[in-house]
Amino acid sequence: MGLVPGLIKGLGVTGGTMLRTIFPDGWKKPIPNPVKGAETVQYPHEKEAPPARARGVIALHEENCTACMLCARECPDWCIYIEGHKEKAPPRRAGGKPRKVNAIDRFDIDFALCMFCGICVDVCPFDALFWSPEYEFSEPRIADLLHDKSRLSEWMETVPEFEPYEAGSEAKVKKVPAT
Amino acid sequence: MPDTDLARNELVARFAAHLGDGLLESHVEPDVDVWLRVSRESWREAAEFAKNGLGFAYFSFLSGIDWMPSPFGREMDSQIDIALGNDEASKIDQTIVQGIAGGETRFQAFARVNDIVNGLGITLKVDLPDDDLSVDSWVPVYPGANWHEREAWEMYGFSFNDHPGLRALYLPSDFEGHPLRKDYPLLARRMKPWPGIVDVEQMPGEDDNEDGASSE
Amino acid sequence: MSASLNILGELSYWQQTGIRVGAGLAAVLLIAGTLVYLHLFKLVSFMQSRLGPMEAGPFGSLQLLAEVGKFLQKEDIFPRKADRFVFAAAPFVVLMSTFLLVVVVPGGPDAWFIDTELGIYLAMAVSSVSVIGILMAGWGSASKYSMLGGLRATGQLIAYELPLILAVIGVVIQAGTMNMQGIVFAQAEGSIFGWGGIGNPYILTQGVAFLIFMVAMQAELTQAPFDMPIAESELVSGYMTEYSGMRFLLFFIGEFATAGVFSAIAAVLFLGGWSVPGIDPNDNIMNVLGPVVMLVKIVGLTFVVFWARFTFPRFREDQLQRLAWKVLIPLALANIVVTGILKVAF
Amino acid sequence: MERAVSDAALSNREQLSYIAAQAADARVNVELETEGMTLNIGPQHPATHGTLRIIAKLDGEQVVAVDPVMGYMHRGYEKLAEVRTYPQVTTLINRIDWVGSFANEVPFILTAERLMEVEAPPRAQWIRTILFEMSRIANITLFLGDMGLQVGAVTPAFFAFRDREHVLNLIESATGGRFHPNFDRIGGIKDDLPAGWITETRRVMKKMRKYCDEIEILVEGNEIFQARTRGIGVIPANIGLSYGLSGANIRGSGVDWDVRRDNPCGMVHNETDWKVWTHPDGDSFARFWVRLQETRESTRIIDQLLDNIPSGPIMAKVPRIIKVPAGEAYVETENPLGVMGYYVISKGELVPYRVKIRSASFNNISITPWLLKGVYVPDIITILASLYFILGDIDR
Repeated sequence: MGLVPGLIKGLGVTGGTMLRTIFPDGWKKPIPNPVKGAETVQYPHEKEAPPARARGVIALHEENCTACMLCARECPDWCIYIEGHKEKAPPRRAGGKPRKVNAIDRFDIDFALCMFCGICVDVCPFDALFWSPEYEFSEPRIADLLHDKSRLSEWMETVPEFEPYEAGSEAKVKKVPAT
Repeated sequence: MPDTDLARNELVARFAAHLGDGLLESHVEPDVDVWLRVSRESWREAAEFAKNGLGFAYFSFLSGIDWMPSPFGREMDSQIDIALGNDEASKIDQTIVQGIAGGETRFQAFARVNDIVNGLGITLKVDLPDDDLSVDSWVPVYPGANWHEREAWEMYGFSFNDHPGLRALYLPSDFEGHPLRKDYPLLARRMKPWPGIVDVEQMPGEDDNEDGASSE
Repeated sequence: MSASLNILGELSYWQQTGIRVGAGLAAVLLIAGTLVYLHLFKLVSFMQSRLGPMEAGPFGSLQLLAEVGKFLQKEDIFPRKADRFVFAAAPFVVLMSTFLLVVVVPGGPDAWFIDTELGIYLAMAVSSVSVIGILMAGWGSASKYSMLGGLRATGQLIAYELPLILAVIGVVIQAGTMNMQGIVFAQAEGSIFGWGGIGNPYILTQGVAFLIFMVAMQAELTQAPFDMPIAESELVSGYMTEYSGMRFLLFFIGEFATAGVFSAIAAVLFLGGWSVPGIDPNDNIMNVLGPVVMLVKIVGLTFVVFWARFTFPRFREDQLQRLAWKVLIPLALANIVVTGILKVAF
Repeated sequence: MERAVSDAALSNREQLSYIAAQAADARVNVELETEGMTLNIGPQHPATHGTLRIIAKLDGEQVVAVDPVMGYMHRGYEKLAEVRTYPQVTTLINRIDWVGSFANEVPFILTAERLMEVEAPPRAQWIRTILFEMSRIANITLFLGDMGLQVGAVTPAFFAFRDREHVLNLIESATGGRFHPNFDRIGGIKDDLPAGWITETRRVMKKMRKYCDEIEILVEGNEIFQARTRGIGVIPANIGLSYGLSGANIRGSGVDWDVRRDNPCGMVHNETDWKVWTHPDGDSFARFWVRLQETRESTRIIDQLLDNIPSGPIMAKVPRIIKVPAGEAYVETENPLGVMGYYVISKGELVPYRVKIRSASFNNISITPWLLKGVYVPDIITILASLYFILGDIDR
């Protein structure tokens, strides 16, 4: 009942994959080198770099933040906690009246609750929040997942430059403020 | 695509012819969709006519709507919306305004069936008076409605006459209350204070309270 | 096992049995260990374009040690309503049948455990002991999944016992003896139409019997095309579901040891056992070289077995039974008839 | 019965043998009265994609009645959607069918766009269609590998995960999230494609076609697989329609219906020439076969779309704070699992008033009590695997 061809071809596929894994360079150089042939990335030793836009962790550029609370309000998981105060800032023009400016005392993001949706980064009118593709910030204690203001600013260095766009796109490439 | 508003108007006409005064109201959005509101008695008859008479063989879904605005408001920026029970609760207007194809009661059941051959879909609505939230079950016509009706029974409290087995679908069998009703509180949002409240304290010695970002 | 005859002669009886038992243990566990590492850890991974265990030891070689260690320190859980004695004894019965099987396999002219005239007959009789063990496990675990798995295993093993034995009869007719050494020598000295270059490995003349033997062996091991008893997508893991700790390890070792021993028997029956075409079988060197040749042949055969295991989906048990009764058994009977006629004719 | 027996044509001998046979049957029925067994498959079980529990009453290995129990994954999205603004709801709903999750956002965004009478610019619709088809590939390739696993072959599942990784990396490099892209906005999409994305996509599409060929040989061409799936779980077209089956489940029974072609909305599938695949048999093999052809078809759709992406803006003129005008709308699209639609009722506020989520797997699984009657235990798993549901899609 045509039992043989399908089964044999099936064996051929798995056998072929095995040979391709053991001899990645084909028959020209039959040196068994499975590490190169297999798709496995041996994590602690080799690390696969995530793409530039990967949403790994949120970085805070403190100077831009004016504690307008938009991100805390728009966050679906309610995991951004901000406390600020008003203070006098040096006037822009020499001799002008000192400006009243909001400064933030506390800016915490609780990554235990955060679902990495990116609404806060989109909704921030002053470009204070950026995505960095870092993903290795797991903690033994869940309470440590609450990153405070300083920890979020540390992530700023890991924020990559915005990539140029594909041909035919009219969006302009944004700049990451130098920290 | 045939000129659908013709096709859709013709649909409504045939429904009106078949159901007589069973068809209470209808609304056609040309080239987009058609809604029909039928009386409670002719709910199953409308289904049979749609399936056998007009060739709407595909059962899409069946569910309920609760038209009373939620007494808890949106719980988003809780400075405006007030928890049920204190005096400001009355500020949220509780007037019931039905949607397309009207309606008189707070609860409505609605279902959607498709005619795959020429790509038409109709939404049928029915009013369920508060004192007797029951309607004929669609299971004899569309067996697929079985689970949808169990879900509506569980979430809204509608009961469906001669449904093979109305029992809990998602919720544990000893669950009281009907969660999708608007007056059923969403507990997740009541435990935690809302972090969006703006608490930027004023400058020391400053007493003008006009600044501070408005919460809207 | 590889000591030459005279050393064995001087030892007293209990010392001899000590050596034989030690050699038997080594033969079963070493083969199982190499098979697990080579096939289950490495072959599978390469077939699925991945590396398999690489952390424990160079190229993951000590992974098996780690697994044994893990299983030994795991708690031995007995289901509450389980029949304690039957549940506890089941893995030992399954393993016992494997050890009894290996007794029959010769490793060289003098390197054998026992050399009886019964030979393959004893092996086939003993191989059905594992069915009792599996049924004990299935019934003893007092869980629906295990019982289903156990019943399926019983039906399957009994159904595939028959083609296994009928295939062996073809070989026995051609070799003229049931003694395993006899079969090996027959293949070593035999000749195909007068040309004795590579002897007469019965895979050539008994090709049909070889195929039937391999298919029936796959079913005896409850492996992939026939792994209904351990259908992990339905019965979680069939009769082994409730086992944990050391008992599960015994089942796991049993599974691979049986695979090794069955392919050893297949090597003896069809690939000329420990004999190598070039060397004279009675030469003393074969006592050392024999086991190595056997190991190579075993690994070769199990490669095919595991290759099929990791490629094919599984039969439903009624299709499985139909294949056994309607296809394999008539084929095996036909093979016996043909061999008989040819044997008489030549 | 008596009248037929006394018919003159029956000779005396036939009458006697007939009566004897009846007596024998009666005796046998009495002896064989075995007490049935209730088997619990799930909620924690390898064959259910997530936590679906099936209570099967068995008579030996044959199923007498089946009663699926759900709700272990019920998150109550319809209630949550009533207190979330529109951008927040999109982050919520791409967790319904978490395997092809960009495809969940699209129908909701299209419903909101229809209510707001906003049209996404062509480039945005193009990219939205490409990502929609890519999430279909990511979803169905997992099924192709997993169907082999359910039927017993271990290797296809690993091929599936190996090749699916490239598609997920592509989705991540464009949207930022592998599983939850959250990339669709009302009136367009969040960002444009990074440079080099198109050439990389073409390479990956070639690799996916090679994967489909491998699966075709390894699983579909395999006689054991065919023996296990042909003629198993046959769904006639009319019963499938009345249960509301959709996607490859209904196309497997010969119904030529695909929402992408029949009533397209907001996406540009019809700019490319592609074919809707159907199979007459309606058994598990047919559903598997249809999904395999659909995956190849999706790679071809993406190749054609990549050739002529128009340049231009990716976002229409939409106010920052979105207040959808009052009204009701229902848009459905051809998601990887079947037809998914959102019936959104809005009263002109920031938050939708009521969102009815019509998910495909809910209807696809509601046919199992009818379909699994009198089936063997291993066939329960084959049929469930061929219906291909994702638990989040059932429980919402």
